[in-house]
Amino acid sequence: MAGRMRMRARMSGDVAEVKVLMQHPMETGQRKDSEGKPIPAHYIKEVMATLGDRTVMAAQWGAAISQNPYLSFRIKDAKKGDTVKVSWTDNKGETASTEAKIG
Amino acid sequence: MDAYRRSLLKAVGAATALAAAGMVPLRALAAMSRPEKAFEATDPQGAMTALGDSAAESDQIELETPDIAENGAVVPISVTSKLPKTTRISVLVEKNPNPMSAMFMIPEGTEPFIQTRVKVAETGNIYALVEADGKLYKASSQTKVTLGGCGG
Amino acid sequence: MAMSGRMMGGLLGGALLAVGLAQAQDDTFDEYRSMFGDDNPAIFIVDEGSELWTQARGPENVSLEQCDLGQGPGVVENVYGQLPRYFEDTDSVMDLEGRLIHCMVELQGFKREEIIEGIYSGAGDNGTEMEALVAYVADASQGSKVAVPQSHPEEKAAYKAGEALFYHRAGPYDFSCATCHRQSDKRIRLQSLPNLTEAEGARATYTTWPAYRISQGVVRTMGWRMRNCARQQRLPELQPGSEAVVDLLMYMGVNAEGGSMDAPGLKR
Amino acid sequence: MMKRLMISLFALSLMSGCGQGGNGEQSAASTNPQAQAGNASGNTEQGAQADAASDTNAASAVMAPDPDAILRTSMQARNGVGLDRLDQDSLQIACSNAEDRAGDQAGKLREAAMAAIEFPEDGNYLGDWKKGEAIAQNGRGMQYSDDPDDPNGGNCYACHELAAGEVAYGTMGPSLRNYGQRGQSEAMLKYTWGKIWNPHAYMVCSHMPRFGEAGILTPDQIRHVMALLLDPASPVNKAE
Repeated sequence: MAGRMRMRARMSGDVAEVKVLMQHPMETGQRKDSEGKPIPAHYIKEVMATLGDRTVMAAQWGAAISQNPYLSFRIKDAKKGDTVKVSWTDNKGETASTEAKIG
Repeated sequence: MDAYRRSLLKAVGAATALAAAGMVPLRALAAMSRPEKAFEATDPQGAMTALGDSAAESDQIELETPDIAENGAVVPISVTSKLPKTTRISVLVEKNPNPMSAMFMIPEGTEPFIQTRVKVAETGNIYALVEADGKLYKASSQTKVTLGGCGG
Repeated sequence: MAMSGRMMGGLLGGALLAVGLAQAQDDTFDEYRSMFGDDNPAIFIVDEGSELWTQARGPENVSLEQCDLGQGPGVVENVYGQLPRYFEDTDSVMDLEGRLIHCMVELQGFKREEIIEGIYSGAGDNGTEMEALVAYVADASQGSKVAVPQSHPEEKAAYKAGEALFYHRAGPYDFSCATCHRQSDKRIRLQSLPNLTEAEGARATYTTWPAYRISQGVVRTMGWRMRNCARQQRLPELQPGSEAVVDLLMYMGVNAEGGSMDAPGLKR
Repeated sequence: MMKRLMISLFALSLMSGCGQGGNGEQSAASTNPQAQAGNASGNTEQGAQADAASDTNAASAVMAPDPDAILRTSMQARNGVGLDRLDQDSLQIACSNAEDRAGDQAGKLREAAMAAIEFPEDGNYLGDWKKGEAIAQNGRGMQYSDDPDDPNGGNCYACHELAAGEVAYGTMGPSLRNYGQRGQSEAMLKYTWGKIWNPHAYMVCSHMPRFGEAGILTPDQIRHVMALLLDPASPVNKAE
């Protein structure tokens, strides 16, 4: 199942700490389901994070990132109320994104 | 019941994904080229050389991994670089079929710190590769992976 | 003799005076678990459960919002820590899963066999509706006190039956629940085993199930957990909401009195 | 829904099981079997006094639960694992209590267990420790999730420390590191074989499975486990 995301962004000192959970199976293509059928590879390849229009983090992932990925990063020169947006694209071209105001 | 369940959840997932149509198009960001050769490498050395010339060991990289993981499917790791002008942090897992797991671009104004969770196939080293001021540095940490549960 | 008196074997044999080397070593995986913080992917499954609760479904095309989990129709907050309990409408003691099955049959018109057939996800599958619903209800009880009732005679009888089941040895391996769950600071391989006969172990267990299983990416319910224990006892398949599950849960729940709910948990 | 299954009055002698307690299993490395056996019988007298004190008055128990009946309404057969698995034998009935004691039946059960041990006819007790290690690592066998054609495992690591270097071991049973230091006398071979075949021959109501008696492991498999324990070349008997 893919699509849902949860993000928390909070000031900690003068740095904004961002924690993101993404619902995604992150299938490597080497696993089988309970009926023994192989499950095709299905994983997030690119992740982007912006603060307003400034890119604050970009990532390239392989299938070795764990299922329902967790990501945390820290942004300088950010303040309460700014909007952080995180989005991803997977190997099937599906995308999802979420945004939150820094608390 | 299960098949019904799957179609229901897919519908919910697709709806959420479509709602994200308005996001920034990723392709446009030139700095984001994907080191395909590194991701396709099947040994740590191959992956590292695909990322750049030989990486020097550095104690300025704090790589935190658990000494023993109850399950290799989800191993929390965090990487903090104290090297000035850090621009990229990569994570490699020695014994995985494809050791190269992730690469994080750290733009100006973002802390050289990353936390995530990776799959670790078997007991072995986890490497953090940091690109700082154009040079490549590395640190490693051993994580033991056990078969959790009662063996049943 | 290097060591005399009742030693490890005594512990194994469960003699009351267990002298032995109760190495209360801390859990091998404390460091590993602490690195997860409170970022538990179960929240996605809780969201799915909350959507399922309000969605009209089944042949009757109604939602579960009239389902009575013990605190009145549709009340979801703070119900998990007060189950199992006696229900007037069925004149029997029921646990959460049994009650949810009851509502899906009586209100929504699903067939019982159909619900039970695909009730728990297999390895590699997506989560199931029961897992999402249980995650949602458990999440809505976060922080509430465990207070499993012992007021109705059937509730007292269920506790007694649960205790008898707990020590009941059967199957080719002669295992009972007590084989693994009556001593403290013991482990099977590296899997630490809560002592369910006393408050500390019972609370640590009762309040953290259902739990997101990181190795499978799904939420596992207590019904699933007990079915799996019975499977490893080499016994036949334990049915969700069955009397044995209800009685054993009553025994664990009453022993867990006073614990505060902290589910869905995060487990191996 | 399910009416609570009750029987009016249940033979309480089973419930008040008490008696020959679990005798301490001295640390594996340093005991010889004779002392072990001596200890076991010595305990019976202590057990007897304890019986009298804990006997509950039969009249006071009104409705005692019937776990066997409850389980039969709560379980379904799957993959050849049927409700017959719930049939208890006299040992299981006697040991199904909080005290893990078999009361006045302890002596009879222990003698029966000892007498039924099938020692290897050809007197060959030791197989291949490498196969023993594989058996000790294998936790499968006889579950409805297992393939009935696969050999059963012993899952020894579930409860015991064995080979040096294997970190994932349990602590339910005593560590068996350096078990081989006990040597391979006739008495030691018989004791170790008997303990694996049916632990109740030495300690009634032990929670270790009856690997031989219950047909979990074949004599050949037990020979391999014996080698894992006693063969000097086995990693159980190696420092690192």
